[in-house]
Amino acid sequence: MKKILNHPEAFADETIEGILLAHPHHLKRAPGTPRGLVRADAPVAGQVAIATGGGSGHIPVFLGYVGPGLLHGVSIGNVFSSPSVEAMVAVTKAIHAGTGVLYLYGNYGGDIMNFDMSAELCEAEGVEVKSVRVRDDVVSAPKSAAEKRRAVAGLFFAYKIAGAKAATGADLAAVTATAQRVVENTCSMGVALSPCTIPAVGKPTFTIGEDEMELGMGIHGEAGIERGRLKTADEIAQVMTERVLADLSFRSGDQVAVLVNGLGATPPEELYLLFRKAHQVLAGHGVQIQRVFIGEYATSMEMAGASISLLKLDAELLSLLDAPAYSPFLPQWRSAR
Amino acid sequence: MKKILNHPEAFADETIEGILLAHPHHLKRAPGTPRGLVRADAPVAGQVAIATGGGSGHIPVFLGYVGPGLLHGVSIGNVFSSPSVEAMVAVTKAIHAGTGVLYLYGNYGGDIMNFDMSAELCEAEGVEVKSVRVRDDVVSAPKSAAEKRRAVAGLFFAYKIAGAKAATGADLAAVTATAQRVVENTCSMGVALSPCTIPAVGKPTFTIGEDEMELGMGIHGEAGIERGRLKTADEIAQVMTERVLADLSFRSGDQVAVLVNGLGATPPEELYLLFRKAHQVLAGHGVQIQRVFIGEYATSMEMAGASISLLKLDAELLSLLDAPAYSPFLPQWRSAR
Amino acid sequence: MKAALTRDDALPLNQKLAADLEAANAAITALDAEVGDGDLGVTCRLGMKAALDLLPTLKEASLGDLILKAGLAFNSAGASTFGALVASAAMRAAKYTKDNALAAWDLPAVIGVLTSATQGIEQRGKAARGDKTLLDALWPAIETLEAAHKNGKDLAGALADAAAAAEAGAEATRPLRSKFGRAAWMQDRTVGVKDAGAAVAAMVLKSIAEYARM
Amino acid sequence: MKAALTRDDALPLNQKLAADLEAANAAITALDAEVGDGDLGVTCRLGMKAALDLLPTLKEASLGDLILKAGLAFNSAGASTFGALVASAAMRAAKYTKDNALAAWDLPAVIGVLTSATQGIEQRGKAARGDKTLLDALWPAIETLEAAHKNGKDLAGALADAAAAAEAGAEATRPLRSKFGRAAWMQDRTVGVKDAGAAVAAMVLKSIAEYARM
Ligand SMILES: Nc1ncnc2c1ncn2[C@@H]1O[C@H](COP(=O)(O)OP(=O)(O)O)[C@@H](O)[C@H]1O
Ligand SMILES: Nc1ncnc2c1ncn2[C@@H]1O[C@H](COP(=O)(O)OP(=O)(O)O)[C@@H](O)[C@H]1O
Ligand SMILES: [Mg+2]
Ligand SMILES: [Mg+2]
Ligand SMILES: [Mg+2]
Ligand SMILES: [Mg+2]
Repeated sequence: MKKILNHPEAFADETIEGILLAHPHHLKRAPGTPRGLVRADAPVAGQVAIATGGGSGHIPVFLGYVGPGLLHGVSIGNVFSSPSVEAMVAVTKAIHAGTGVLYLYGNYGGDIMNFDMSAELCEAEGVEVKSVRVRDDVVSAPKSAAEKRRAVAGLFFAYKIAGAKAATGADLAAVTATAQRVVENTCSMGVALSPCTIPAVGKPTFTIGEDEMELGMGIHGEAGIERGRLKTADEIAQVMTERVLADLSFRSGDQVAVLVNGLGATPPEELYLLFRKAHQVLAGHGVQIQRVFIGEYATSMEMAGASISLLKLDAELLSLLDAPAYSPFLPQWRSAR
Repeated sequence: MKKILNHPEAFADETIEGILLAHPHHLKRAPGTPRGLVRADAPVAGQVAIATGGGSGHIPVFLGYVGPGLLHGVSIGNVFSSPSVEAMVAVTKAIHAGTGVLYLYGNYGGDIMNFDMSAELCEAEGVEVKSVRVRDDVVSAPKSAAEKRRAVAGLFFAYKIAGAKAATGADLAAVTATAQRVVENTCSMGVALSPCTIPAVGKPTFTIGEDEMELGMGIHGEAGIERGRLKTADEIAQVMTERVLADLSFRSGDQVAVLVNGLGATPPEELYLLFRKAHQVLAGHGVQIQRVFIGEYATSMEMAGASISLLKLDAELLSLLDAPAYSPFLPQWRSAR
Repeated sequence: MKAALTRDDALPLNQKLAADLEAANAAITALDAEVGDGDLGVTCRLGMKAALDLLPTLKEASLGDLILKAGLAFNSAGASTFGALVASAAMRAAKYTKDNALAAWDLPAVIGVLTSATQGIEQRGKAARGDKTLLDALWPAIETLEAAHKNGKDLAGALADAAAAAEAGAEATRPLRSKFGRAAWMQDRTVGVKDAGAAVAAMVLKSIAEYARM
Repeated sequence: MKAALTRDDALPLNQKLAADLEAANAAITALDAEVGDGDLGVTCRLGMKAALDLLPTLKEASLGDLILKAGLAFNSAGASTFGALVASAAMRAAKYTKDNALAAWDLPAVIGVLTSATQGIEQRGKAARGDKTLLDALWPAIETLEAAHKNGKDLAGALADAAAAAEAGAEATRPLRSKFGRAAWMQDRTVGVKDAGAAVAAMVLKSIAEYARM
């Protein structure tokens, strides 16, 4: 796969430069690191601050979720690699408004280890830190080992809702609990049709036949977990929706928000084909679709593929999901009338 | 390139079905055709109605630009093919509020011929129709033959601003004149790195070597116009920006809106690399960037590539660009503070 | 061997035409992809299918109405540049047929119908002969029909000559530079490439000529 | 042939290590790509470059500080699972060196340092031997160093044995099922594949052993 690049190893830094030139009223650097971005108005007085972080190559994940009504800061690693502890510490200090910091990020080994080191360092300096790890990929581990699951596009729900909760002025315990409730009620399943290339590596992350697909893709360029024959849009959507429904143990009458996410190269048209079938499947189970998000909410550069995520809603989650928020990296949304 | 599909020839219709299931409060069908969508509140009293149309496979172009503060209706063709006259006529009737209709669309032969037929039929029934064709691709014809140029991502500026003008209650002549002013002040240049596949054809629209790129891509899966060696992000952005600047005959102090558009498979990160260099080039010319739009505003399914568009601003165009608008298919934007 | 085409020929003729174009589908797509967008094969498939679906439902229609409605159906399902030109041609062919109250197309009628249709294409698309479009297949075919008629040929013979002339005309588009349609943007890269629309026009004439000989 | 490693060895040893890992870059990437994400080669390249850039600036630093700062620099530039483990290992190696006021690492010191470092990795990553990680290369290496020390081998000889044991340990990860890191998601597909981190750990020990023999 060809790329529009300068020096492969400057990819992350030059991307950040471009972003700061494009959105100077929206983001600024965290003092002391080239790899941390925070809201232009950080620290935001009276709000618990939420930090995330992760590798480059997933926009709008991770930095695209920083903004009013969303998160407060982000540390940025190389493509698909964890950010450094230094960046995490710098971001934590730049956003902390005295009311504690929530680390809300994807359940990936490198990120966990580095965020844990950062939390130890920041707590030693008197910053209260809590951590919530998003782990929505149903295929990546059985429900009995849900704490091993990885994060995919379900990050969107956690970011949107935790950010809205923080914006209400809730305290760290409440923001953490809300984020954790989203994690426990979010489940995703994805499919990858083609790999991507890490610029500094220069070769695709995996190979896959023209008639194959991988169920359960990761957003870090990993291959999926079950390899199979490429199926139709209807078959794929049916498998994904049924598996997610079963995992969240839905009952007829339950209310959900649906996210159909594209990994990068998959066109919006194909996402709508998947939604069309998912809608039929959900209707068949008597599950009520309250909100719909279709587009690119978590990408893997030029990978082709998609995922379907469900969030089981309650009244508070729905109202937080509908709360205003802004980031130039996200699709538009507004609540249904 | 693999696709998530059911029957290739049902692609456009099933996509529309998915869209209507996803956004029932936003869009509805124009009575009498499966291939026309209009705003849920159409016809909008007191507004000149704007219709667009074109082939499938370009979301958010064309149907993604229908919405409050944007357009009123859209007719939808098969992938990369013109909509039918029937669909155009049905849309025209569904949106006409008695104050005339503007056809605002891309300068493509099939679309022109069909929209012209539709205009003749609608005018015979007493609907006043004007047409403005967007033609922003600098590489597709010399400036002396600008009326032969094709439309690429510059459609965004025309749709956004004409839609805002119509929302002010301006009459058909004024909306038409504003749309035409946008067309005359918009110029784009693009590059394609890989082709796409029309579902019903099943083969890529062109072939291109691993070390090659095409300057001046079309958004209909056409090959570009000048083939060259794949250059760096900085080189590509420099060539594109300089060529667009020269065509619009900028002077130092001029104000612009910049759009860096991804064709589909090109990741946002790479778009920000292009913007980074474009910003340097514009600064070098003393041109002032007033607004920035980076993302997918006009796609060609899974093509890899990007374009840079400039709109030369005046006070009215800027305020119309900043006016509120909503469509779930578009990235978020808001005016700078 | 047919001396004239009547409304009873509409369905079998279009069935043969659809089959012949389908057999050439990949070739048509390839030609259009070379300097266009590769959709012409799909257009022909969808357009012909729509016409074939419609024709059996038009039990009472006149010859003029059959061509009109089939042409419009073609463009509804296969809307595109080519579809719009087919529809425009059909509208003019129908008008000629009605204005002259024709119940069948003998050779002189075929000449009149094809001339009107081609003028309709010119008017809609604003191109002229030599601009590397389907007109470069159609005008030589019309001239050949006229000459064959003067030389006393029958309908099938005249159509066979016309098909050959159309094919020669399509071939002769190779050295030309495209001035209309998507191909116009490709400028010098169109030189050496056969125009896709002209190629399809020649195939259509060949198919009709073969039908007339049956 | 070196009897101990001192602060003067830090730069040349890391230069050799960087060169050896760079030579194996494609192989490392390929291993990590098989059941992971293919970034381990980049991590090693960026991490080693940062360490090499830093070391010459640390003119006054103690041996303990050198390993600490090089390890943190590695993870700053090559932040990742592997980077965090390297940093954690370096922190513990530095602590052992400082707690024991070591100015040089002779064979017993190397054993102590490597044991502390490996415990640091265990603590950070929560994995145990047999979980198909770099621990499966490190623990056999430590046991081999201890045995070699008992048998009276010198530093270079002991390290050579340890490197061989690490490589055998890395090879022996093949039949195992991954339980940690990205590979854990791949479950049965990891069976038959060599763990990338263990392979790198074995390379590192081989490089150090060769350096000690020089
Ligand atoms: N303005 C025009 N006038 C006449 N024929 C045209 C014109 N533009 C294109 N054509 C013909 O149409 C053919 C392409 O048809 P089609 O593939 O439907 O076009 P597109 O894909 O550009 O909509 C060309 O090969 C040419 O013969
Ligand atoms: N929890 C863990 N404890 C110890 N070692 C681990 C752990 N997780 C992964 N590893 C080691 O790290 C290697 C992968 O490193 P790296 O490529 O940096 O990981 P990632 O890409 O998943 O962040 C694995 O091959 C394994 O040896
Ligand atoms: Mg990694
Ligand atoms: Mg076309
Ligand atoms: Mg075409
Ligand atoms: Mg890895």
